[in-house]
Amino acid sequence: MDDESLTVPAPGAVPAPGAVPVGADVHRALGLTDEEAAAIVAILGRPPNHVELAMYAVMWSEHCSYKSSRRHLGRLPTDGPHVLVGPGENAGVVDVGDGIAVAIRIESHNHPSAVEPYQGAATGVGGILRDIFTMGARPIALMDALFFGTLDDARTRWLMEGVVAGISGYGNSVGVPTVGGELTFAPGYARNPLVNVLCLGVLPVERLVLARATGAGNLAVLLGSPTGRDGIGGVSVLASAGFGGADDGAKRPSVQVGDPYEEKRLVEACLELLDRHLVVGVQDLGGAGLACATSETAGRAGMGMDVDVRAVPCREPGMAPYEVMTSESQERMLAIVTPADLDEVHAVCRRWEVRSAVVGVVTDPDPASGTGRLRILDGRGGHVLADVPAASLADDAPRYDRPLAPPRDLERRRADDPAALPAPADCTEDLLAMVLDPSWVYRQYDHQLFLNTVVAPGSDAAVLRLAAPGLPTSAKGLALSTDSNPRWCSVDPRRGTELLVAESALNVACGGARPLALVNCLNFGNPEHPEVMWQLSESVDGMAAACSALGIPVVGGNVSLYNESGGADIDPTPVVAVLGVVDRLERVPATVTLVEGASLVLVGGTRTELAGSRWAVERRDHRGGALADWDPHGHRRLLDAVVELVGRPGLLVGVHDVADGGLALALAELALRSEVGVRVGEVAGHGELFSEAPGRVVVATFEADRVVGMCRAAGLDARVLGEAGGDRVVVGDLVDVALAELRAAWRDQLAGALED
Amino acid sequence: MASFELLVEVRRREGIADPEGATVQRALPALGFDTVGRVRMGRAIRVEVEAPDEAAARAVGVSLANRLLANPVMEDSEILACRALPGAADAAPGAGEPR
Amino acid sequence: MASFELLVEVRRREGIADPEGATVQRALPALGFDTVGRVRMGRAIRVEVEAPDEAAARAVGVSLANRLLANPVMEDSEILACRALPGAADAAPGAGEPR
Amino acid sequence: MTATVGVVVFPGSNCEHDVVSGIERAGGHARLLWHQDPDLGDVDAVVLPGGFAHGDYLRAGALARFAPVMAAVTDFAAAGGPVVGICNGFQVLTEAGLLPGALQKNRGLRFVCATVPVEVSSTTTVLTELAGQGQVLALPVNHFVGSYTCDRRTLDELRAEERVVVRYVENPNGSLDDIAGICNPGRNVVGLMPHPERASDPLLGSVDGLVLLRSLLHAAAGAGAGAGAGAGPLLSAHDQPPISL
Ligand SMILES: Nc1ncnc2c1ncn2[C@@H]1O[C@H](COP(=O)(O)OP(=O)(O)O)[C@@H](O)[C@H]1O
Ligand SMILES: [Mg+2]
Repeated sequence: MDDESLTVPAPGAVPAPGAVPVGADVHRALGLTDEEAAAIVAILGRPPNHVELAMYAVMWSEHCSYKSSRRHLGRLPTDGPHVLVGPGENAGVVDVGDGIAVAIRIESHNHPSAVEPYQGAATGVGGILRDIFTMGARPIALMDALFFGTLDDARTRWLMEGVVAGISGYGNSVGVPTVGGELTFAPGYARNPLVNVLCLGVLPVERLVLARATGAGNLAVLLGSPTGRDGIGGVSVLASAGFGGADDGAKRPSVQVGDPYEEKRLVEACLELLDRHLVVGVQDLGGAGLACATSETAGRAGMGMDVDVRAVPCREPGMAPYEVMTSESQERMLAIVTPADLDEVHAVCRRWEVRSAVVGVVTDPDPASGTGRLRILDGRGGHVLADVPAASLADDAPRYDRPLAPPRDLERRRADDPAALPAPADCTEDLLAMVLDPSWVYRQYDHQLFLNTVVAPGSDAAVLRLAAPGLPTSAKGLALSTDSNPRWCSVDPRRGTELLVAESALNVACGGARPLALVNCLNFGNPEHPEVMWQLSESVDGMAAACSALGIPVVGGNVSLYNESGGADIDPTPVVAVLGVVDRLERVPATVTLVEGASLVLVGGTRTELAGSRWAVERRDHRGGALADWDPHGHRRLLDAVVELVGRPGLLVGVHDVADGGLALALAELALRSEVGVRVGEVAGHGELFSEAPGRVVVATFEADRVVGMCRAAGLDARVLGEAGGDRVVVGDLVDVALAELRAAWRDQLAGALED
Repeated sequence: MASFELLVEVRRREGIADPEGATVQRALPALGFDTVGRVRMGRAIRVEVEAPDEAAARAVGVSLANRLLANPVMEDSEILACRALPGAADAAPGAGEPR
Repeated sequence: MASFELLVEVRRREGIADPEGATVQRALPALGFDTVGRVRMGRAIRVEVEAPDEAAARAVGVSLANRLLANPVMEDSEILACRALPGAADAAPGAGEPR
Repeated sequence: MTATVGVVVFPGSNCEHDVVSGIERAGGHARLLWHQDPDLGDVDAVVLPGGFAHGDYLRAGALARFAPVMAAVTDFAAAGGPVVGICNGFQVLTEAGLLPGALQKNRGLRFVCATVPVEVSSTTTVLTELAGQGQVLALPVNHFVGSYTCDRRTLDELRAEERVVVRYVENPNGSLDDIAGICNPGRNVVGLMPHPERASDPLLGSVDGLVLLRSLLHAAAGAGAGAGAGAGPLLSAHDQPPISL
């Protein structure tokens, strides 16, 4: 980008129509198409100047405007009796009872993490936290879903070390526990890792605030870090452009650096301002910086805003107005404040050592047109540097109906069933290659802070107490799980996403919770490829179908496109997170663990489909076949039954759903986490052993008859598989391995590759 | 008054473990750096000081290093350089200005 | 062959935020350091290199800095000093011994 | 009489509410103190909680030790009042010179969050007087800068005076002599890396921290009764006094 061409127009020369001609191709350098540039001219009734063009460019980027995906997202079910705020705001908010609401959101920071893994991941954490406390919620938990290449690649190891250190460095320091996540390795992510971060916050229902700038004469106060040239153009360049092969360097603009200490003070200051009713609304500054925060707060309220760029505290001298308006400097918030409260607001900020500066004032809509104008002024009462309809930056962004088409070999791939693969004589070797202990990652995360983490990372779902300072007391708990399965989704993005939602809901049920809401992050390749758009559309339909069938509303999401390297798109990677509620969290629920002598009961019907399974894809390099069918009604019964079983005091001593790696891995993980062996009799064959379709749960109990009886009464299959005990994992004549050998393989997958 | 930029090095005392240096050192042979021996990680802190002359600027640097920048239990400090900044007396410093 | 000790400074590029430096800077007036302006935090890395001459030693330092010590996306590096170590060819270095 | 514990909040602290809840579970009262407070008010003991005071920028505890409240904490300790630094609080106490030595980045250069066995090595401190000698407690550790280091002379002194308060059974961070916590010569100032407050509730897996928190309350009640009359606070010769502002 040519910085010189973007200098401020001469004073006084501004928005008079056509006063500042913009070079014909400047918009292209900014990533706007000719049609988009024409749309801006139509909105303004004149050509835009540079400041205006820069603001439209960042706001209309894929990252901010969802221009390729928006028309598909509308198909997701978003309503439910508990939903207080659905998609479209900074975070989804659900009412969990007892006067408490939960805010939740997940977001990607993929491309920044590919360039500077530590800071990319760290600023991802910072950004998602701000989305949560913007709603008035105190962040109480983070989760991370990570996708890397394979660990034999040195760059992957560097990326993984950096990303985990960045999440650890920022999350721990800002003081929010990271209570779970996902970890996936596949060659397609080698140059384009995915870093999705989720944050959950809690608030007394009455503190809920929406980011709206109401009340003409109210002031816009910028809180937090001074503004630097961080990520100028980063929104359009960093977040919306793919990475080529060799010359990543050309696309490396300035890296944003996270400051968790500033963020911590910002959280405390903002929550105190909200508690004391000193703000009308607050909005975080993320992608597109001030341009986004000012236009969105004004636009949502149908108001206008005058912004004085000179009043913005800058980190560097000589920043141009377009830079100030589009900078993505981290750790900043915009608060809308009445003039009467301003002194108090400054005082609270001073106490927390947070900078605060009045940068704008809310204005009435233009009486003639009825639209609020966003005007950028060069000093209070100074020249007008930009004048646009505030809402147009967000609402008038283009929406594309991009062409979509299934892959040409779809039918042939579907017909290629892995059932035809030769059965392994001994499944032990496959099992040994699949076990992986993610504790190398989560040991680096504070997952205990706030004394809420009842079930820590390592089980199906994190289970948290519903408590925080200032919150009404509650006996309830929350359960949370993030899930993804790019293998399933590459075989069949629609069915794969359905199964994913089913799995995530089941994970939460294993934590003893009823699923209540879902958020998602859609990580896909280049939307200009019809096949990628087809994947996205199918995935959305699958999510919509499963969420409707299970009664789980989608309360928020994020889309990350252009995930590709060297011209190859990543496998479709929707990540979902299901939030559930535990009615009474009075004791530690059963987790992924065994007790010597307990019976192992398999709840749910036998399955043998292998399409998309780790066994087929990772172990046999086979990516064809059709995914297992699922029965939403049966799954609902299963969810209810599992919640019931987990909730009965002392009935279960262990529980784990059958997912990744199938029954084999479920049994192995139960054994590994408890250091108690497993003896299982008949399993039909490697198909039953490695099938991953969600719909099965292994429970360990000393009351097998009662468990089986309860399940059958609920219309579910249930049978005793075997028992826990000894120091080997034995499954019929398919698997026989010493626990010690299994443990060494489990530990070594990460530690062996990453420790020196 | 004039402006000076001081460069202060803070390094671990002999005998205090340096896990960061050791980690870099261990990574070297694999990267082909087989002529590199010991590696020690420390901090380089650049500080701008207003002072009548260089001696006074250095004195501020020494006091800052002793009181704050280094922990004498495990670290030593040294002023590596002190240079006068051109016409700095009036130029407001940019970064992180106090409110 | 002779032994040299290189001193490499790695610092954030101009324009890249330095929250640590800015935080220390903001704390200084309260500690009585009211003549101190901008503070920038970087790393000082001391490296021992075997090389035929100083120029060769410096070349190793530059390559090490670019490939390992600094992330060029956000950091610059500079060789601040290079000195010959007395009779070092035989003397085994002390702490942080190579494997 | 239940003792009142003052829990100091620095900007960047994050365990203050957890400590308050742990103290309450142990049967005491707790009150938050602000880093700018010039005095401690009417408290019987002080806890410096975990977190990242001032972001841990420069070094953990390096900026926090200059806070106005630290002058008051120093006076309180000098008068024999019980002072406990947990994790970041331990780091602040060493930087302030109230405890000798320093904390370094962990061996392995990674943050460690885990529950580890820790052995009580001395029961004559304000934090351990109700614990058993050699008692092994399951306590969460949660730090990046937790590897204790000091010079030879200090280590000899710590050992000779039995001032190592708790030791790791499995050393998670490379700490010298497996040191998890130490005390001052007066035995009224204790710093430790493990978090007793995180092991104070059965719902969270371990209640082994309660014996430590109860000891502190016990000592605090005693100190409240005879404040100033107790054993004189002894700053050893090489403990540098903090600079008060
Ligand atoms: N990146 C990560 N960060 C934190 N915890 C993780 C991460 N990856 C995996 N975990 C934890 O490890 C456990 C196993 O993960 P996973 O195999 O994905 O579980 P599941 O298949 O039940 O969803 C979970 O408790 C999860 O939260
Ligand atoms: Mg699971």
